[in-house]
Amino acid sequence: MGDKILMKGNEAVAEAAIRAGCRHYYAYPITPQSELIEYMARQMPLAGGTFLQAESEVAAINMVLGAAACGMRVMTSSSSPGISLKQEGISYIAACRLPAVIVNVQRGGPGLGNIAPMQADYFQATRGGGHGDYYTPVLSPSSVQEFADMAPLAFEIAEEYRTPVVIFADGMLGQMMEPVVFPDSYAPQKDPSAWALGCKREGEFCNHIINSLFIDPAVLDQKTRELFAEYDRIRQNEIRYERYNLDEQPSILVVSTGTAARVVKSAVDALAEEGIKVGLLRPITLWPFPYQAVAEAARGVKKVLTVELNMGQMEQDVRLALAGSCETAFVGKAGGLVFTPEELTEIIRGYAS
Amino acid sequence: MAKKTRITIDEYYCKGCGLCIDACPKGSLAFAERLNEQGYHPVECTDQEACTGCSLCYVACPDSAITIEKE
Amino acid sequence: MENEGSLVIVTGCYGSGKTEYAVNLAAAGEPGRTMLVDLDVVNPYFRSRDLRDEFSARGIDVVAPEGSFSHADVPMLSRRVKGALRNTEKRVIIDVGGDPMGARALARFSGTIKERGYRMRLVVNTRRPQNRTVEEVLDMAARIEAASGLVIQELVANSHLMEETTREVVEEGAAVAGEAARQSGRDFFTVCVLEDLLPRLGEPRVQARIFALKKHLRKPWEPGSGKAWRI
Amino acid sequence: MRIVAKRTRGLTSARLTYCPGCLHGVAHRLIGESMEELGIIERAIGIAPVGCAVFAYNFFSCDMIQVPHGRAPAVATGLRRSRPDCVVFTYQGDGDLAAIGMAETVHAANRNENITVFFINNAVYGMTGGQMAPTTLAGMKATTAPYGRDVEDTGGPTRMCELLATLEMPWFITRVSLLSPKDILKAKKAVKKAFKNNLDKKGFQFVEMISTCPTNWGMDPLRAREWAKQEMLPVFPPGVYKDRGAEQEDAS
Repeated sequence: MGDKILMKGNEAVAEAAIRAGCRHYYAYPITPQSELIEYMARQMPLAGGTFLQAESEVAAINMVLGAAACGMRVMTSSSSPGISLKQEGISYIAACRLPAVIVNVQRGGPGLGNIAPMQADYFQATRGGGHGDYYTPVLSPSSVQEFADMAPLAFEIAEEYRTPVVIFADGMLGQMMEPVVFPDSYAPQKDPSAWALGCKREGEFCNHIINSLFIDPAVLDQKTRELFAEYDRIRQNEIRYERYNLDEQPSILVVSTGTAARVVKSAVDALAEEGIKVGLLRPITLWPFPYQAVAEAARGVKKVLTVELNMGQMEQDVRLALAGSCETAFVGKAGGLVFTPEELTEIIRGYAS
Repeated sequence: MAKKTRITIDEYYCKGCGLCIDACPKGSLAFAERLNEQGYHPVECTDQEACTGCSLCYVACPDSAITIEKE
Repeated sequence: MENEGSLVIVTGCYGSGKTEYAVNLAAAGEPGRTMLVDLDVVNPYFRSRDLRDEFSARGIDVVAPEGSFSHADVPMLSRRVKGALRNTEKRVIIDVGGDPMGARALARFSGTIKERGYRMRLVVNTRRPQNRTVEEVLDMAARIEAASGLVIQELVANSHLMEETTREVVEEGAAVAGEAARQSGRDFFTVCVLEDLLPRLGEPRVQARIFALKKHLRKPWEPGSGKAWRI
Repeated sequence: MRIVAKRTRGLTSARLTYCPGCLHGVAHRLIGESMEELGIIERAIGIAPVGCAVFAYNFFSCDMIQVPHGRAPAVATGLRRSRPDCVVFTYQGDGDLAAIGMAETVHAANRNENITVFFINNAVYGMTGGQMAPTTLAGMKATTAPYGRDVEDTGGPTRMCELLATLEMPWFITRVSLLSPKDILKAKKAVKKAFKNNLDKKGFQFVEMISTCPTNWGMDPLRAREWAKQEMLPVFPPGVYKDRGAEQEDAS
């Protein structure tokens, strides 16, 4: 382990990606993720990698498609409106079965919204995002350290299942500074030479083709089923979540992720001091969603609250998890407003009494 | 004596567009009466003797159906 | 001591803790006679303007883009900046954006600033990348001077890892800042430590006096963040 | 007997899917032959566009990728920066390159990205059934310009070579025609030169090829060629629009 240093989430995830062997990065500036592209602009050439500021998010994601097709560890980043523009390319990358990492440092929406932190892109991120029948694994950090650790993790998942992976952060996680430590070593990249373009191959020449066009409906059906078989494997192996204050039977279960979950933790701690037992289940993978873990954590509680920085999106997954077995309520804020711990403590206390 | 040349038109590829017929300065190519497996009247060489091997038919052919050999 | 100088410019590497230091200087200022000028055009979050309401209630004037524009991500300066710089009735503290990039915003006011006279301080946090060694600190100072057209006279050590700050971190930062000051003939002005941490850290061995910082800019989940955290 | 001309190894054995007389096939052959002659089939990566050439990944025998409409120059950027020793080319039609992909084209050219762009201009959207393209001629009918293109309303035919040649950085910009065997022989030289320049890492190569669309124009292949000679070549004159290699030679 190296020294503990102080970094913004945007910087830390960029540094972690480079340390994890990412040598290709294409992006377009947008607040509040610009420190990420600026960090890459400064550091990627020093690491001997490729940095390019693309002419648009659309171009950036297609440059990622090119690098991913060559089997490179490649990353891009943006914030909500830019991620919308990237969806075309993400759909192609998913369909072509290519590994790539996409960081979304979300801002307020819809439209141009504002630069404040929101979790309003949950539906987009967890339901594929672009056109077609596909998903992408979605990792949701809630600290700078976790944000940084997700860069190598995202590459490993991307390569294991040959899929684009989304890191679902927000402006707060991107902008705030926290101490961060980087591990000394990272998992090596999986050998892509069996499918990647431009690989020198021994023996008889056979060209590699990367394609997502399957005119015959039966073939497309088959290809989609192959994709979904891989999704089953991801569901089996990659579901991640954190249980907080759940060891003793709580009266209220809160499900919350990312920045919102940080405030929830403060409220849970404050309520614990008052003798009110509230547990938090924090999904770390938003797709695949920890349905079973939520259902288990909800056993015996009076109510399940979903706390989000939006008008109620993850709430739908929570209700799917509970399948009507428990009463639920939604607590959210839009506009980029963030709950204060005091405010949230009061709200949760209201449900507990 | 003129050099011997041989022109072969692969019916598998030929779509009978006629661009090679237009390209031939000797007029030695023509549509066949029969249909090929794709449903086109393929082009055939009607006069191998007249062919000089200039390859203009090959140049014009969009389907790379033509092979030209020379002695 | 911290209140020396009628115009204090606070610069430093991005994330060095400039804003927290500038805000603390302002908070320690005389009510009705202190102005805090927010010149940060690079950072979209955690800016001194976020404290405007709290400070104005205490008689400290925060000069920053007004109204809804204070949350904009366009490089916008308050039209009151020039007037504030000329107002010698008040002590003025300027919170500048990080890095040479942030210091560029100073250049357009450098004439007015030089006329009035100023003290420019470089805040050093050796736990930030690109600010870890004496060489890196001096390089940052030179580049900020070049971008702003002004001269840094004083160095402030502010090495920290927020709540995870240890005594070693504070001492390491003070040593680097002190050595950088010595090598460049600048004044090693002060060493900042978060007030809440002082009891735990004991008495760090440093070559300058210690300035206890109150934490004003909190993350939304930190108790007491409610009023301060606006964005 | 020795073979003097035969189907190039740069193309696969697959039958082309284009309509009879469509000059896509000629363009394909020129590219395949040039790859074979330069010995770069094993190190070329081609990009199939959206358009009639969407299946091009089945036709070229090098590595191939099929990409979103208009984005080929951006994907090519990612490819060539990942594989600097490969020769990366895009194959794009007028809708792909000059409409939806205008930004990607202009910026890749401006970066002098080391790629070769083959631009097949037949003044119409072929794949989707004859809609108006940026290169559709004034007055020319298309399914989305049923009364003929009104330039006052929908703009004039976009001249990509002329437009790109205003940029300082791109290396080689040329327009050739595929409308006669003689023109095709000239076009071959341009294709090969563009590939050679890429091998020498000179940067952005742009080869526009004036082509036909007999089916959507409603003409037989021969008449389509004659029509294109009369109507398209005056609007899109063949020639070299930029050649930094020649400029450097002149200067020295």
